[in-house]
Amino acid sequence: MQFESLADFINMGGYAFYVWLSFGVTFAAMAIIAIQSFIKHRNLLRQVVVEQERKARIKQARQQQQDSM
Amino acid sequence: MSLYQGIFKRDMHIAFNQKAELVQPLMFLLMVVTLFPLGVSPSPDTLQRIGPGVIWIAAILSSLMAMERLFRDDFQDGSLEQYMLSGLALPAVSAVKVAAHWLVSFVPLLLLSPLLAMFLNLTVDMYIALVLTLLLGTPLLSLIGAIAVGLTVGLQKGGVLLALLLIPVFIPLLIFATSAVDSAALQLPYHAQLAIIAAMLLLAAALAPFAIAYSLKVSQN
Amino acid sequence: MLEACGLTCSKRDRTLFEGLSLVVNTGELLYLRGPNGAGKTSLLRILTGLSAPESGAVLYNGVNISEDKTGYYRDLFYLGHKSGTNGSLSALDNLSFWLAQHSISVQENTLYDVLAKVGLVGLEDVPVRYLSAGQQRRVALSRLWLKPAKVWILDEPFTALDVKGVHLLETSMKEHVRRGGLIITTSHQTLSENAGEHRVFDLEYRF
Amino acid sequence: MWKWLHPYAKTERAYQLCLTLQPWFWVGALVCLSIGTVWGLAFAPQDYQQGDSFRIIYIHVPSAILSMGTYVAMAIAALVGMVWQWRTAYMSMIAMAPIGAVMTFIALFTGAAWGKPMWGAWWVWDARLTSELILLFLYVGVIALYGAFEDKQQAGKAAGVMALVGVVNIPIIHYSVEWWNTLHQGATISKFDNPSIAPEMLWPLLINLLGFAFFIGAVTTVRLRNEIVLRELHRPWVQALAISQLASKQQVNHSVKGGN
Repeated sequence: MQFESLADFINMGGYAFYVWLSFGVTFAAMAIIAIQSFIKHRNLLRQVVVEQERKARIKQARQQQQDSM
Repeated sequence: MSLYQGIFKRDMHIAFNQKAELVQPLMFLLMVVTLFPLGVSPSPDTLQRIGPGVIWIAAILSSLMAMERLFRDDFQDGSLEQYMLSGLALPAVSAVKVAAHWLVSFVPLLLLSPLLAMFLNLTVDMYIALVLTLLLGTPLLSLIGAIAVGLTVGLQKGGVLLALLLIPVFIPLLIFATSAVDSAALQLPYHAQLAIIAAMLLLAAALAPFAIAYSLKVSQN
Repeated sequence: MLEACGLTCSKRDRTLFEGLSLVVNTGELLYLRGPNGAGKTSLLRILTGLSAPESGAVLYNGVNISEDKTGYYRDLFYLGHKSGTNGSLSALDNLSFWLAQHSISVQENTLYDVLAKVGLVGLEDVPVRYLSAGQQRRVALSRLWLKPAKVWILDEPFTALDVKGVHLLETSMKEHVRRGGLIITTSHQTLSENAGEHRVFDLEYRF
Repeated sequence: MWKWLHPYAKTERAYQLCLTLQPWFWVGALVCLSIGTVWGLAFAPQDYQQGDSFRIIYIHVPSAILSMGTYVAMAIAALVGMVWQWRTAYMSMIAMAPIGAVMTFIALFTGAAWGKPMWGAWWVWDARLTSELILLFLYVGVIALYGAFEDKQQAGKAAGVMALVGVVNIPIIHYSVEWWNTLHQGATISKFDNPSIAPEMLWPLLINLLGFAFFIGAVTTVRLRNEIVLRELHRPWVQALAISQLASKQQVNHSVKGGN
């Protein structure tokens, strides 16, 4: 351990703002892109189901049209 | 061979039928250059210092405007389809079209350059260097630009996108070209910069026609 | 003989057709039918080799067209939605450039004759953009009589044509088929009997 | 016959491959990044010149290296797609682009935050920062071009061409910018190249480099799966997958509610 105390560690030899800002922004950016990818995945799967239901509706409508003819 | 001459002639003919489209980018160039003395400083020393950069930046920006014309009409009226179905080698066709486009849009720029040099108080040495870099550099702009034009020709809003794609790619050319003129201002040799630009031009001349042909094919899909 | 084997094409991530196969023999007119968005144009463009199918192949006389492009293109005439004529050039210039592009040498008199045939007398040297839509279409169609192509692929050739133009095109299609030519065409109006016998191929709209 | 089935088999297989690789990538990223970061922040010795501000190196250098590396990987994927007509290659190329752009952003941001205490300015036209900025422009171009096309297959091919043009340009840009920088260099001292770095300083750097690489791999697998699902929206296997995955999630929700 390079630092004597926790306060020392947080202070980062006077560079606390820059060091913690860098690490904070870095991990925030990484978290955002990761979470965004997962959310997109879930939305896509939902979209697949919605599309399928839409297709079923169209098929049904066509069937009815044919029956009535 | 005469076949490619025919393509060249046709493109020149069409270009001269649409003179406004040739003149407008040049006027744009002139106006951008005019903005700098007004916006930065009219002092001759400052203008001489920023001059090479200003002319090159304005040339790149105006080339982006002129570039759109390259394949747009042929794409929209279906001539490009007929090119592809004619059995001609598409890379050769694209190279000829780029050459014709360079002649009608950049040679006038070279003719305009003495005026720009006067506006920005460039010395004769600087002007010679500027013309040399423009001679070697603008074909490079056309060749690389044509790849991106080929990719964006089918898009409705290709204009800004074209600039986004091309400006980062043109940065090395800007750096070497302006530094050649700067060296000339200091009476230093600038063969190295010219040689690098020439090398980039050769590389582009060898590869770009194939990339242009490929990107046109992608746009047809 | 033009053959399509197992063509699959999807546009905008919708499958237009999948595993589509068809054979068109010489001396045959294939009339491609289908609702808007069914993929008629996409199919025609794949058959010309302009766009690549996602899977499958197109064979001309048993040879894959991507392997022998020049051979296929010598025999092919394609007319798409776009006429392929530059607006600032005259009909004459457009045609003679097109002929040079396709390495066909034709006497200048022939050009005048063909333009007269499609009803463009006196408009030969007017820039094409001053012509009406139907007249522009006629300029594009006049190539049919200039290139001795065996295979005609025509995408909506009747658009903007008047009754006379339709009649002219239909009779020449019949004539071409009679001489052993091969035609694939799409159209929203049904072909009349002037076009002669034809086979109908229906392309369904898929979801 | 087989040739036509080939591409579909491939995307489905690629999807499965992503699924198997993904947990390993996530675990690797988590482990390496925690070890490397804690080691770098708390245990690595102080730089005698720059004090503790140099600890930013542990994220700046890996992200800078990998931002370039990701772009090169994209170009390789584009080339593979072009030569072998591999649709999955284009998809993985475009899956990598956003994470590469994020890496470039991180390199730029940390570079600026490091520059402030060292140079007294947030932004200095230093050779490495300038190259990174141009690299970010290249990423933006590829992503924007991909987004401009409606037909994603065409989009992939077009973006691939641009990625290749960019990758030919990267060395030229890099060289030109360095050269330009030496010409115009004022009083700035390049703080970024440290010719000799002590091993106890280097180890955490390498571990973090590995961690970032794992992270890029992990995000790429997720995004590649997204890309595959998006393109194969109508394939039966995707539909079956969507139903089974959403159903299992709903079941979990139900049981949680039931427990309450």
